[in-house]
Amino acid sequence: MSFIKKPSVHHPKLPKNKLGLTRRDYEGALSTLCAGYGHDSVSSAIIEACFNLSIPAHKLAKLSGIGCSSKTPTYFLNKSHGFNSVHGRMPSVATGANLANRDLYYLGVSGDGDTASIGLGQFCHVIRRRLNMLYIVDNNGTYGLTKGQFSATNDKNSKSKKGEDNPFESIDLAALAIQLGAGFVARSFSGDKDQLIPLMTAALSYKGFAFIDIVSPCVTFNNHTQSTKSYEYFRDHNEALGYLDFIPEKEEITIEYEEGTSKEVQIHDGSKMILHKLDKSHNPYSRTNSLKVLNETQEDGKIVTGVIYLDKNEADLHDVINSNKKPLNTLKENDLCPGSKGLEYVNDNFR
Amino acid sequence: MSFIKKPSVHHPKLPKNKLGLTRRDYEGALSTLCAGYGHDSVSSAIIEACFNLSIPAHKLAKLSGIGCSSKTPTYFLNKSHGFNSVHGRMPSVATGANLANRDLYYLGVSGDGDTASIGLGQFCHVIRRRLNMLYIVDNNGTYGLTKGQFSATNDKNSKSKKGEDNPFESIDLAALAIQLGAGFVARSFSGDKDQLIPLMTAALSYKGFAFIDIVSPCVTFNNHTQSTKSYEYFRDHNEALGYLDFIPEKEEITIEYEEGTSKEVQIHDGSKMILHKLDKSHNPYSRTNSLKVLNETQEDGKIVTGVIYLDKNEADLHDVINSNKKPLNTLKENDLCPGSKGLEYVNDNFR
Amino acid sequence: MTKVNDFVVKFANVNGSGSASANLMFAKSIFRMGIPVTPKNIFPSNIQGLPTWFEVRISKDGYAARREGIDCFITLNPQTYQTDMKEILSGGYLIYDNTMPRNFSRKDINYIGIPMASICADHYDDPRQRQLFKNIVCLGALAVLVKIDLKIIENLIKEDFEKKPKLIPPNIKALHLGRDYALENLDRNLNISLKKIRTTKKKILIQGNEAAGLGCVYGGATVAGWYPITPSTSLVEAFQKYVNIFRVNDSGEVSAGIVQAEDEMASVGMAIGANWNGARAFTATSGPGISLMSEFLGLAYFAEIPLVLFNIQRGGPSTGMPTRTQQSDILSCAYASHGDTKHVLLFPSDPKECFEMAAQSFDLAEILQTPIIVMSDLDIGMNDWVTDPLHWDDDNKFQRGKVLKKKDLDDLVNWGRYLDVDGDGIPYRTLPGAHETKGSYFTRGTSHDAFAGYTEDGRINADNMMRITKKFKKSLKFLPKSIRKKAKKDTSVGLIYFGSTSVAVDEANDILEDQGYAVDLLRIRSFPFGRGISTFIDDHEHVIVMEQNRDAQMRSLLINELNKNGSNIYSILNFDGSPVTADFIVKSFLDLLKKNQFNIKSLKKKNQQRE
Amino acid sequence: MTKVNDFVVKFANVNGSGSASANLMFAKSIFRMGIPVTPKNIFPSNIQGLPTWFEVRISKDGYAARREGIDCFITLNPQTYQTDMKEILSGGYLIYDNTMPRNFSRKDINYIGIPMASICADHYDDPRQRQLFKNIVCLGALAVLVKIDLKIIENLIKEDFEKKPKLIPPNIKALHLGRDYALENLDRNLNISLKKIRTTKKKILIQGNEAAGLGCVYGGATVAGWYPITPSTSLVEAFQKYVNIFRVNDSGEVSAGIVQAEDEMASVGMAIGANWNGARAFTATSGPGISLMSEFLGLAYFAEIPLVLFNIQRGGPSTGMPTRTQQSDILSCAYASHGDTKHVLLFPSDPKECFEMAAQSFDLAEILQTPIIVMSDLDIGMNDWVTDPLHWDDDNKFQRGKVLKKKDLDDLVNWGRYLDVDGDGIPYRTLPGAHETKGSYFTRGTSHDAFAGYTEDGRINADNMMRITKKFKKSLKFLPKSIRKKAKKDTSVGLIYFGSTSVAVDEANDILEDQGYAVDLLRIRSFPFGRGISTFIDDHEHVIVMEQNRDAQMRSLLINELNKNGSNIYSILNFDGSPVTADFIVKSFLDLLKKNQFNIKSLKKKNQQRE
Ligand SMILES: Cc1ncc(C[n+]2csc(CCOP(=O)(O)OP(=O)(O)O)c2C)c(N)n1
Ligand SMILES: Cc1ncc(C[n+]2csc(CCOP(=O)(O)OP(=O)(O)O)c2C)c(N)n1
Ligand code: SF4
Ligand code: SF4
Ligand SMILES: [Mg+2]
Ligand SMILES: [Mg+2]
Repeated sequence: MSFIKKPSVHHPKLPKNKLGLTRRDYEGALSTLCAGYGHDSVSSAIIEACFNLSIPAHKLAKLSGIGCSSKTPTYFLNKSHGFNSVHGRMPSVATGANLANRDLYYLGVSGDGDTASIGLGQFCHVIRRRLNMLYIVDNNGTYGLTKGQFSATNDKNSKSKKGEDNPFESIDLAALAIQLGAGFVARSFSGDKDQLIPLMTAALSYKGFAFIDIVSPCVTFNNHTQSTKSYEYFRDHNEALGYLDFIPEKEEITIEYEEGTSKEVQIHDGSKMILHKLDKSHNPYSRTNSLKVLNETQEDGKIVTGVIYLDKNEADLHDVINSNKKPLNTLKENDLCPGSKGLEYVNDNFR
Repeated sequence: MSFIKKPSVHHPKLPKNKLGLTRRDYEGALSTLCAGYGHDSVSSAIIEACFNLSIPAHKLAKLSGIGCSSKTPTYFLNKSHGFNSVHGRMPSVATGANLANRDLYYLGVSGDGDTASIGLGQFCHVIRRRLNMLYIVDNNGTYGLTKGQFSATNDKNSKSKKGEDNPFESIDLAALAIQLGAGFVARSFSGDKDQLIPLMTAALSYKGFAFIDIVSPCVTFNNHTQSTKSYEYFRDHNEALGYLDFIPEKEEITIEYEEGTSKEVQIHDGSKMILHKLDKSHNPYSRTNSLKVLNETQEDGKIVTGVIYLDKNEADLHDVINSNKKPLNTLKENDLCPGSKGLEYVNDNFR
Repeated sequence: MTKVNDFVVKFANVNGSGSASANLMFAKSIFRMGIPVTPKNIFPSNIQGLPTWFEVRISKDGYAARREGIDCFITLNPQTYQTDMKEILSGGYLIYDNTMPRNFSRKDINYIGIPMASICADHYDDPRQRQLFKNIVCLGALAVLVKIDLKIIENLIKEDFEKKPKLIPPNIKALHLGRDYALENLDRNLNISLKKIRTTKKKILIQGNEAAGLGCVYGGATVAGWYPITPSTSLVEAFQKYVNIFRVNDSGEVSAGIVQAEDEMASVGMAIGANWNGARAFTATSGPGISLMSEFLGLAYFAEIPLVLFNIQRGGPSTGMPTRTQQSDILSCAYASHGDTKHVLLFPSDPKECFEMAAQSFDLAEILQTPIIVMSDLDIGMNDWVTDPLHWDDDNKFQRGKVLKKKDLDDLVNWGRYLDVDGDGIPYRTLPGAHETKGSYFTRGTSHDAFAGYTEDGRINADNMMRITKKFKKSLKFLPKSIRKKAKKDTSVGLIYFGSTSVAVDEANDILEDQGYAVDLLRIRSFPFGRGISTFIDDHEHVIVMEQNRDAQMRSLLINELNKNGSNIYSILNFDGSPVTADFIVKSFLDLLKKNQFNIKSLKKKNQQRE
Repeated sequence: MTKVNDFVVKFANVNGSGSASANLMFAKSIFRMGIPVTPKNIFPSNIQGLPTWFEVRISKDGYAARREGIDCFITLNPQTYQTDMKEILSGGYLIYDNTMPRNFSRKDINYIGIPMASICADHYDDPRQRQLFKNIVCLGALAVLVKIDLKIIENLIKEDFEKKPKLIPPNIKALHLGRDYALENLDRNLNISLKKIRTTKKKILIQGNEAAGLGCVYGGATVAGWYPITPSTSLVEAFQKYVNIFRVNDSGEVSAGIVQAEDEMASVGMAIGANWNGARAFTATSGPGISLMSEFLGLAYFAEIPLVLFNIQRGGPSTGMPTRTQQSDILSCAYASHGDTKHVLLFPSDPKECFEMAAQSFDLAEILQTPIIVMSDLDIGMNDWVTDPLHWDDDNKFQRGKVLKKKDLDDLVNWGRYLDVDGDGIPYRTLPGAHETKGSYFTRGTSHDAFAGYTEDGRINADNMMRITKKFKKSLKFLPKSIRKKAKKDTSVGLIYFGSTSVAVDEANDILEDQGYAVDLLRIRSFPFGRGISTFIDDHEHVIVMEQNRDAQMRSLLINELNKNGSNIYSILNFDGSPVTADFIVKSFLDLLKKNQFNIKSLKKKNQQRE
């Protein structure tokens, strides 16, 4: 368990945004996730972005599926309505919510199991529909809440907590999103606040479907091949028992690196990944190019971060179906019900 | 209704394959699909390919979901077991069947509604698992059996039978298949026997997941914008009624064209599409290149046909899970049940 | 003796051959002659080339159920005429296209040949037109034979093709060709005939799905997520149609969001998301969709989100008989989803009630904060029924239930999303965006306390579950009551029914009454069951439940939920996919009587007379 | 007075802190002392940092249900100790880590402080080791206090870490640290204590999912499609484990195909596909998965494909209480899927029966050609139970049902997949690849005739549906029979129960008997219900059904399916997610007695004595 610290009295000198709110007004409840799990940074980035954009918290709805990641909306934006739906089906709930009220911000948080397995169909179709929302995946390559099975985004040939190889092709959600017509597609690392905050800010401002794939290693179930000495004892302990009994507290991994550079990150279990931050030389406006960059860096064993694809033509589902500019949930009886007069017309048609 | 003609007596002079069987031995029941629908050619191509490969019909299992296209397995290979499962879930049934008996051929036939909407999740995941099967989609851009709604493969901005625009991004199943790791990915046109037969033959011989996206215009519900004079009257008739009442019999569209050339095909409703047949200059062995070709030709308004991607490393789910070379469904009691002896060991472990 | 305004005509065709519109015109023209008519469209689960039938019952007395025994069978499908023929009543008519010779075996019926194909061949060049107009030629001849006012049909043609006027003359020409052939060549002294009356003068002829789709517009639905499936598709199409008529503003913007989803889970998810966010939203489906929606139904039940779901039932289980009718999802809807769940069901019995219940369901969903499942079926949904005109009381106001607005929240101190403040088990909800600082909460399918907080304390969760039970019980006062019809004399036998079987039960009851049997009737209109139903069962020594499924699902639900003794609750079951007939009910009733030796005190007239 | 071998110890911890293995060692060491023990692991639906409890009932008489009232509570979680404390019996013990001061309010209990943290701080450097070994230190001290043979724990440590021997010394060191502290500092005269007996000598201590997974190996399952969900995951993991032990050939190939699917629809689809193709296949899931599988269940039912499905029930509805136990999917499983469907259910009551029924279910599925749903729950599935050792009769042969082989087909003339040849409603099936020219057919979820051909003839379909009903009725002879236990004297009261409540019922019955009440017992082991159950209900004036759900689902099913009068069938319901206790049953029984004024003829000893 970890939490974003929250002193009980408001500090009068805290900086305020245009709405006169402080960051504190965007906070959430105590987290019940594992200490050291990157979601704290992700949550802070969300808080920061909303604060920066002066989004009134009650004008944002946060939705999620089921999983550790899907619990995170409890840990930010206390004053927003939240909806922890069913496993993998957040996109359809978000679609309905958005249809009902086009004037709110919609923020969906999901996991890689939630999105890439049971929810893959809904994920692909919400993209196609250009729903105006920001969809975040806390991508940890595993099923955290059900204790460490492989997810479909797990790298081929990486090992699970039981030391088995993952034999299957990994699903690249960012590539999928681009392929299926998402308007804004980015990738980042949970501990990279410097990158996350501007990404979130841009994505929340985007009209249409925005997707951020956030690499967020699971501190508990990422027990990869090579490990640093310090953890060995505890992994051995758990391995001997055949189940996870002891989860030592870990520090969250935070990183900083420049655009255009690569950075090797060592994960809690000792394994490593190389992140590469895109810079201005990347042209994010061509689908073909963006897909190419994704595929090629992947072949190089690197993970690109940054805005990978951007469709300048912002448009969303409401434009497509040409719905009333007024939120549908505000329409009143006389906007909606044609009354007895309407029935005269109808009845006549059936005579 | 249409059918592959079937005289009641066997002609003694019919050519025979290695098994001593004639094409007739690979036929199926009378079709109950619309006259002129391209499935006849697809069925004939399947028959031809199985005949050529001398596949014993009973060693092939044909599986499908729900839809017009999913009915077609009834119309070929009478001597094969068939399984018309539930809407969109054929891939999982095929996976189970294949796990049970690795020694059969598995042929799945699906529709674009079946595969790209309700079944999209299963489609993506069966690809990841490299199931050894040939998966065919009769891609007509519409929901035939439920009378003409848009499917997710329908081109953006094309019109439905009611004249509405399709507002959503179209899903390119071939691109998706390549992206997710299919081993053999091809596209063809239902009426192009010359191309279909070798494609089917190669795909059936491929070990791993093979996919053929077959553009098969629906003769009944493809009522696109521009129409040829001859059909106008009947469309008007149906349009006036607000529902489809009269479906005149149509001729199946068959085409022939050379590798490396493009061909404009006029669909029953008068609309046109341009097919482009890949030739030897295409390198199908690189994922990135194949995706690029797909995306670029699409931007040109063309549909590429032929083998788009081929992974020379043939491997399937059984290799991955290292299952017994003997089909699991042939294993006997003493292969499977450890008996009282085994229990002694187990009981001891729980004392 | 001639049957005037009281007979059954049936058409056998091949689907996609243009027969549907011609057949419908036949039915509609009779309706316009003021005569009650009940058409049933029996179509295959395929698009072209398979057998399809169209059955039209004409009943001056207004009996709207199917009736077996065909008076006049127009057999235009060579695949089926040999078996079709068997359905014709002795002395009845078989009308066929005698362009090609045919073999008929029955001697007790009359054959009327009309050379439809050759007439068309003579007058049209295009082979497709030849095919299409056969149906109209046939209609013209038939009109002469059974004495339909041809003007009415001509008007129908003009109306149908109003927007494509060039189609009018050729159709009328075909109609006249048929008429002329009949006038010149056929014996017109049939023992069936039509005569104008005024019975249907004020009525309308409408399909249930059309009415339900319209009801959604009246009920204020603004969001629909849906996935195509027979026989529910036309409900959403109707909603779309009326939205386009009634809900487009001057800028061309539409006051509704209708999305064809990728599957049924997504459609119900959308409807739930929209309702959660304060729009009235629904979805419509049939059998397989119900199964797929059941996970989400449990969420809506437990998180207490309003939802309207139309189940246009078809033949199950599995893909089953997609184009046939059944009432076989009673249990799977009442108890949909794992865990302890129960859902409110409404049972419309005709298109008019589809309209009314559709509109009402949105009030109920918001008042009760739970899914409302409207249990229609293919028979009501996709067949045309004669009903009273639809009616709307302009004083009706949407009842949006307990939703806290900004100013309510301003004043509120200790709000809890799942607190039972009023003692009716119904808590107060808030909508996203309502208030800057108050009323936000986390909606979840996991166990929660009265303040919507996650809890693993099983007792708190159990309390919450008990409150939901209470809400369910209290829902009775909002639901449509059952309708009881007393027999003319006292009786120990009661018959319970619901939905599309109602018309057959009414007719069967008349027949039984004529034969001297007295039966009290009760029509169920909603679940949970009210006290009226319980009393009805208690009041009768023998209770029969009529339903269209194999497993007597409604009977089960009654016994279960009302704690009744099943030993005197009998079933009449029809589950072959065809709407039940009055004759079947009468026969089954008499069989039950014989087999179970009902204590027929005051049941049979004769007995009473003896007393 | 000292309670010897008869008390309850409970641990309160934080999950992920290493307590689970130490606590389990505590329970297991008692088991090895020959004393019946029942541990219950009460864990949160989260990974680290939330409260978790471990309850251990020690009962020389072998009572294996939970018992409320804690004799000794080891409260190591500062978040919960204030409420935990309330559960301690007067005169009981609270053991805590007194490294930091704590406030205790109760005066009627004993406090035992052990400075676990400071002991660890003194002996270990790594903060994580300090944390981890607190649990072992505690165990060492506790062992001294309740008199566990320390050798046994040492052996357990050695076994646990057999493959990581370097972990053994530090663990043993911690154990000794605790022991030494207790010996030196604590008053060891507790009123609870353990003494070696031989009651569990031949027994085993095992979890239901472990046993069921093994049962699948014994039942010959070769294919499993599954999707992770608590509390079913460990069943498939056990299957995997035993496959790796028993089914790997010399080339390293595995005789099983286990695939983690993308969701529950895919998992059940895989199991269906494999069964269709002649492999024995299963899937395992819990609540939400059941809802998602219901469409496919209808297909398997209607197309008559064997299938084994384990439902390890948890708290519903919706996501509900994922780590708590319930028996609340009875109706949703019995009637899973739209349309007329009914499924065969098995109700194991302990891990041994999980093993047996798992193995048997594959025979049943193939004999009956239908889904078999094994209704276990979290309590059986994920807790360790003392049972008799597992037993296998080597004469057992797989019963594969009516499958036609090549040579059968050679001789066959008029085979129809759905023909009822033998009059038992069970048709003959064929497998793909069996024969070059004969026996192929099209499996479908659409309406079909006896030859598997598609038909839209509703009567043919109805006939087929009736045959399935017949098959379902005939299935009785293959299913495990209910078990009846007569009271020592005649009585008018019968108690029906099933599954994990059995141990609590047995105990409650002993208590009631002691108090002079006679109750006949009947344990249901399968659905459809056999005649034995029906007779039992008829034989008793008052019948009580004990179950762990809100809506009395089993009672409903009984009334429904056996056509019983519900007015004398009562319920005892426990649905707070904790396994029911005998005390709760006794109390509820006496309440029922009072409220309903059971005709207590021959029920209470006193009455009888008066006669
Ligand atoms: C229908 C259904 N199936 C299975 C589960 C069990 N379940 C809970 S969370 C989860 C996976 C979570 O993985 P992911 O989405 O990656 O989230 P993480 O915990 O890794 O953040 C599963 C399978 C469920 N709740 N519902
Ligand atoms: C669960 C479920 N939902 C909906 C349907 C209705 N349905 C039958 S076929 C079909 C779509 C078929 O489209 P496609 O797969 O493209 O096949 P086509 O008819 O175009 O060949 C639908 C929605 C169904 N059978 N099952
Ligand atoms: S188990 Fe993994 S994913 Fe779940 S909260 Fe812990 S670190 Fe995060
Ligand atoms: S409706 Fe379209 S897809 Fe269906 S059979 Fe006819 S032509 Fe083919
Ligand atoms: Mg994850
Ligand atoms: Mg299609």
